[in-house]
Amino acid sequence: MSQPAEPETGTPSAPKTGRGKLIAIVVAVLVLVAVGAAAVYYLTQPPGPTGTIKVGFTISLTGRYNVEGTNSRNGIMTAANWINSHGGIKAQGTVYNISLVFYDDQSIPGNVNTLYPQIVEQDKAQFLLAPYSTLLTGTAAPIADNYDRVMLSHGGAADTIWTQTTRRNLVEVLSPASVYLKGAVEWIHTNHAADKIAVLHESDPFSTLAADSAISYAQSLGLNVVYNQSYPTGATDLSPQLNAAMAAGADDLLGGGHFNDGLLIMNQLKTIWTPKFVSLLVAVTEPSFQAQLQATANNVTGPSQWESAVAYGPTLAQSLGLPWYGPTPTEFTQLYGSLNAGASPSYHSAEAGGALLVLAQAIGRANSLNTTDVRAALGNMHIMNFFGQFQIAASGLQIAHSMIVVQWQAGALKIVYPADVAQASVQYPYTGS
Amino acid sequence: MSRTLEASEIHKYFGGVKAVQGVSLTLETGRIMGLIGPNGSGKSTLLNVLAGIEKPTKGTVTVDGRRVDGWPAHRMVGLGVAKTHQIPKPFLAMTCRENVAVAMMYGSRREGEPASALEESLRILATVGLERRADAPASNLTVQERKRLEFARVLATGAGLVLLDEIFAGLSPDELRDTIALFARVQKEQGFGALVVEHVMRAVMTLSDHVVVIEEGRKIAEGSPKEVVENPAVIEAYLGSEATNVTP
Amino acid sequence: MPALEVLVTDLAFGLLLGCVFAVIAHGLNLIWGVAKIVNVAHGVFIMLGAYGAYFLNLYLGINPLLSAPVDAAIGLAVGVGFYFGFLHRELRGKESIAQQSEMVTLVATFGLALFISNLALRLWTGNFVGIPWSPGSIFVGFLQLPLGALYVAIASVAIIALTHIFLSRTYLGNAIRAYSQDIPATQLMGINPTFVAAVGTALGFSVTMAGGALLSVWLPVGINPGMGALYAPISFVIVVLGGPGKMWGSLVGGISLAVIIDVGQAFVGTSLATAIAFLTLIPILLFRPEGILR
Amino acid sequence: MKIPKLPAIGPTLWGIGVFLLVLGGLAPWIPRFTLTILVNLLIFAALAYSLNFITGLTGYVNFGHVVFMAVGAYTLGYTVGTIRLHPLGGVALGGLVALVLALGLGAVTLRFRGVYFAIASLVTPLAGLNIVLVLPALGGGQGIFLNIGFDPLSWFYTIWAIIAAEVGLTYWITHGRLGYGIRAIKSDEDAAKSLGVNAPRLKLFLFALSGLFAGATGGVYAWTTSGIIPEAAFDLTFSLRMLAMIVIGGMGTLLGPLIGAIAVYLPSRFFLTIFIGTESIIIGLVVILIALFVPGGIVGTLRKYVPELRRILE
Repeated sequence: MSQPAEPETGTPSAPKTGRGKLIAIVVAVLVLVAVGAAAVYYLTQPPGPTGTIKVGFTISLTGRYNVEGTNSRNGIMTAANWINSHGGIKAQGTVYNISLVFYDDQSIPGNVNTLYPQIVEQDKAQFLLAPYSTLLTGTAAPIADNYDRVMLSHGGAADTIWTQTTRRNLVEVLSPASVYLKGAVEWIHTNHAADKIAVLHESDPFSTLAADSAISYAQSLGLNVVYNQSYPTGATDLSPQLNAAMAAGADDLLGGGHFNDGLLIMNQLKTIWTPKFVSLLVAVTEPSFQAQLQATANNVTGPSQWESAVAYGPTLAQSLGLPWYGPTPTEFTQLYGSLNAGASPSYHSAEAGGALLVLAQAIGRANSLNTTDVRAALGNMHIMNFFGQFQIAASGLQIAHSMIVVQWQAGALKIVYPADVAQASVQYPYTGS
Repeated sequence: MSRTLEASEIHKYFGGVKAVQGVSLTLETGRIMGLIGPNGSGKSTLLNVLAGIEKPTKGTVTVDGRRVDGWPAHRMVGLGVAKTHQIPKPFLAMTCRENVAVAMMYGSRREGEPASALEESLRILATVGLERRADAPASNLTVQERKRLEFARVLATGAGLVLLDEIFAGLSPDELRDTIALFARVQKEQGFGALVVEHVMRAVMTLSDHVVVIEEGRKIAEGSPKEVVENPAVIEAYLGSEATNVTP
Repeated sequence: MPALEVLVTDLAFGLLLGCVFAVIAHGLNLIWGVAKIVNVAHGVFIMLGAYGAYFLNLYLGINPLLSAPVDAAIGLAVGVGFYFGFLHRELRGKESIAQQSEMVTLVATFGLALFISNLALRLWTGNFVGIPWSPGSIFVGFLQLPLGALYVAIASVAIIALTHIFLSRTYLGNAIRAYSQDIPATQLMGINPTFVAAVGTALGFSVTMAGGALLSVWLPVGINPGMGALYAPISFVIVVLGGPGKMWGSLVGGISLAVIIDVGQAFVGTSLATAIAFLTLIPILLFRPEGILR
Repeated sequence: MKIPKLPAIGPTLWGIGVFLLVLGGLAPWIPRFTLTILVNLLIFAALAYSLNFITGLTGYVNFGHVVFMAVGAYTLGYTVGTIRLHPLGGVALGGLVALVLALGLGAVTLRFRGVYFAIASLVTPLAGLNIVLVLPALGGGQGIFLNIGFDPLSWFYTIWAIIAAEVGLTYWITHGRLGYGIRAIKSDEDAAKSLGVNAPRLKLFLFALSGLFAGATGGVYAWTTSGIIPEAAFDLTFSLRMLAMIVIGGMGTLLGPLIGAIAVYLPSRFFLTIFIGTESIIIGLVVILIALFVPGGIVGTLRKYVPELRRILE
């Protein structure tokens, strides 16, 4: 800082000491100001890069996916809380804490395009999580490749992202849409192979993929699919479709889409048809499914990525010869409750939290923050955490995480398939009361 | 630009209502024909058919021998047959000059250049005495000025045959005198033919070379203005039967 | 060719759906017939009616059929507010609606739709909600029909009949019909056009919100701020199909649309049937702008 | 029809031209995340200009404008996804296919009176969505995912070219002979017809233009999102946002759509973090106030209340 220039001429020279005191005061003030500014700057600046790993993402807090998006964000924050309070991440001899930076993308692809570059360039995020939903994940994926950042998908389940496009840095943590109804089809095949199947699904990408894959899988197992129909989002009346399915002689009903149309199907089944077995996407795992339908919900099954009661844990991992990392499902549920006013985590919260844990473990195993090393670590990692198994194919598609099938039995949601995590056996047939 | 328009046996029915029943007439450039008749006699409907706004139920319309019945209004204007509106319909959001310029550019003159069209419109506005209001928006005009704007616009289309729908209605005696003189002067200058649909007898009688009278959609008399006025059928149609025995 | 029994069932459900479609469109038909304007925010008021029924059920335990009259009363006030807020300036002292004011009301009501639907999203979040009320079903021959939908269908036809009686038998009703045909003539008969137009609009909004309450019976958990964008086009198609301004047009249009969707899906699948149902609007407008009814 | 010699460039056109040239010149040095914001802004402005051709100039309110955008997006999706065409080809083809759709749709719906046209337009996206669902070639319900990279600079220059063409065309039309015919139609269509204006053909020409540019812009949007699903492609909120932009900016003006796009899009950037979800509420309110009290929008009102601006601003 240059000395304040003293006006030489024109002013009557104050007594010598007076001028010296004046300069001293000015300098003192300047120094004080400088120290203050530095302190303020330092405090607001997050701790030096060595101590923090920045993970960035956009999530839908408004718009079409606001419910699932908010749950996902809460799950990620819970996982970050756990990691930071359990020794953080050790890499290259330094302990890192995770700091999250995220924005609301309003469920609009256009916003994903502007926010991820901002997260990488301006907020300097080193690792990325994908947004919620198939479409937004598909939009975000090329950005991750372009900025060479690893991106973990927790809310985009359509296989088409990995089958139709090659995204080097995009890794899928949750099970792809194509396997959602696989458990239900397997169960029907082993227990009631003679049943004829009807598929009625919403026309959005996720439900279409889940339904189409279920049909081809069922046919490959020799099951007879007698009815297959899709309906547009927001349909008011599905009774004709259910009526046609019954008329086609179907025994079981698979499909649905999201929460509201799942409820519509259940409500209209009451007066039209009582299939022997029902398995609906998404709706069944929502707590308010049973609250709304009361007895009609009994014996209805549905696929789920995760349930808080699932018996994943260090013991099961050991029996499968897999390393375990992170909280157990119950620990995650308790921590989530404490951070979110007692709410219980939906499977969207679990898949998002699980993704962050997988990332943390991969960084630890790669012992480096470099994208290629971490992506390689993810490539040859087969581990288990509270969300389930994690192992990906070369393309990044998830191949080890298995879905679980849940069923409402006498007002309670039980895990019924696969056997190694089941709490109860499948109740058959569905009686509708 | 001489034009002859021949309408033969024109019928126009709206559902049960037979507005025009078999009227024939011929318009030529340079000749002014009056069309009179009591209210609801089908004058405006006939005008709309000739101008292409309505399609005739029966009968044909030809211009210079070419069949045009059923042509839409904008194509008729292209042929030089244009009509004014009984209730003026100016383009309110545009100035008078722009109103006339539209007619210049889209009428049969096909003036392509907006700048020269605006130039020329000033001249036409002057002929109808509206040059002072050239740049005022049409919404500010009085009813009488709006009628003049209608007249200016139909002239600006460069039409050879002009169909005027009660252009002299609602004028005070001296306004009427000026407008008749103005019309006669402009007609002599530009030599267009006209079909003047009117109730104002003084205008029809002084301007028309030939007058046609229709009642309930049928032609009941035709001839020079003088002959028509004395024709008993016409008097009866207008003044009711007792009046016929009172000699004028 | 699906079995006859299946077709009959589809037709039955089509009729039930058609009635509820008719009542949600009837309010639009009234306003369109009376004030000759198109209320683009119509769908949003259906949504408000549905939420009205939801909250009445949530806090007071009233079932949707009983909350329909309450919604209707609220709708009257909303309608009067809408008239003086949006229509009065455009219609006052005019013999017919000018091309310019049609534009103004179209854009203004579009803004209103944006405003209310997003305000509702902000207040009530995007979660789908519903009314857990299902009174079981009855058997008619081999048909098992949901009682809820049946009650709603009856209520819908009743509402449409009531408005028809009101418009044709009462003094005020006739004044409204006179106003819709010839505004200057009504003035000559000493009727205050503003009052009549306001009442007509209020009636329209009242029926719309009551319709929203009845529609909620069909949506076990389908009430959400965005539902207006789905039911507005449905209402427009119904009114055009039935003929704007025709009292029984709403019923004819509603049932036609619902039958095309419900029966059509048996032949061409749901998606195509829905597309066809919406596209019928265009040929109708081309060849019979006054609707199917003579 | 003689092509009129281009009248002197008006000050507004100069202003927009300089704005675009500066942006175009700086683009390579703009950091990519700001560039993507600019790309999205220009996409919305391009959509607003395309809607301005029909709704702005003739007053025929098109609620279903998103149909052309969706057609453009799917054309790009199909050509790039299935026959490996370069995205630029997809954008151009997208515009052409949308143009053809506009001609077909317009030939029918433009014959209706304004109100019925608006209602018919409200229905077309819903029909379009359900038709795409049954077309396996377009991925049906699963949509299409494109194996293309993140390339904001080429997005920028493509949308830049589209806007430049739109602004130039809007200027040429409104200042030439067509401009007068269009203003006549907007003011009183029957009177215009009786003076020789071929209203049906002129409306169709404008509708085709608006389809062409909306289709091309839809193609660019699909290129930026590298994926299309029916619900997003036919999302009604696009049509509504475009209409809000030209209403707020100033319907039928040259500068209006750009001002409207800036006024609606940029603030929404701030609402992502604070007052989440309130910007649509405010847009709705502003549209109501403008429609009822200042129908000219920003540009129209400035011209009305500040006469000196009338020469500069259009």
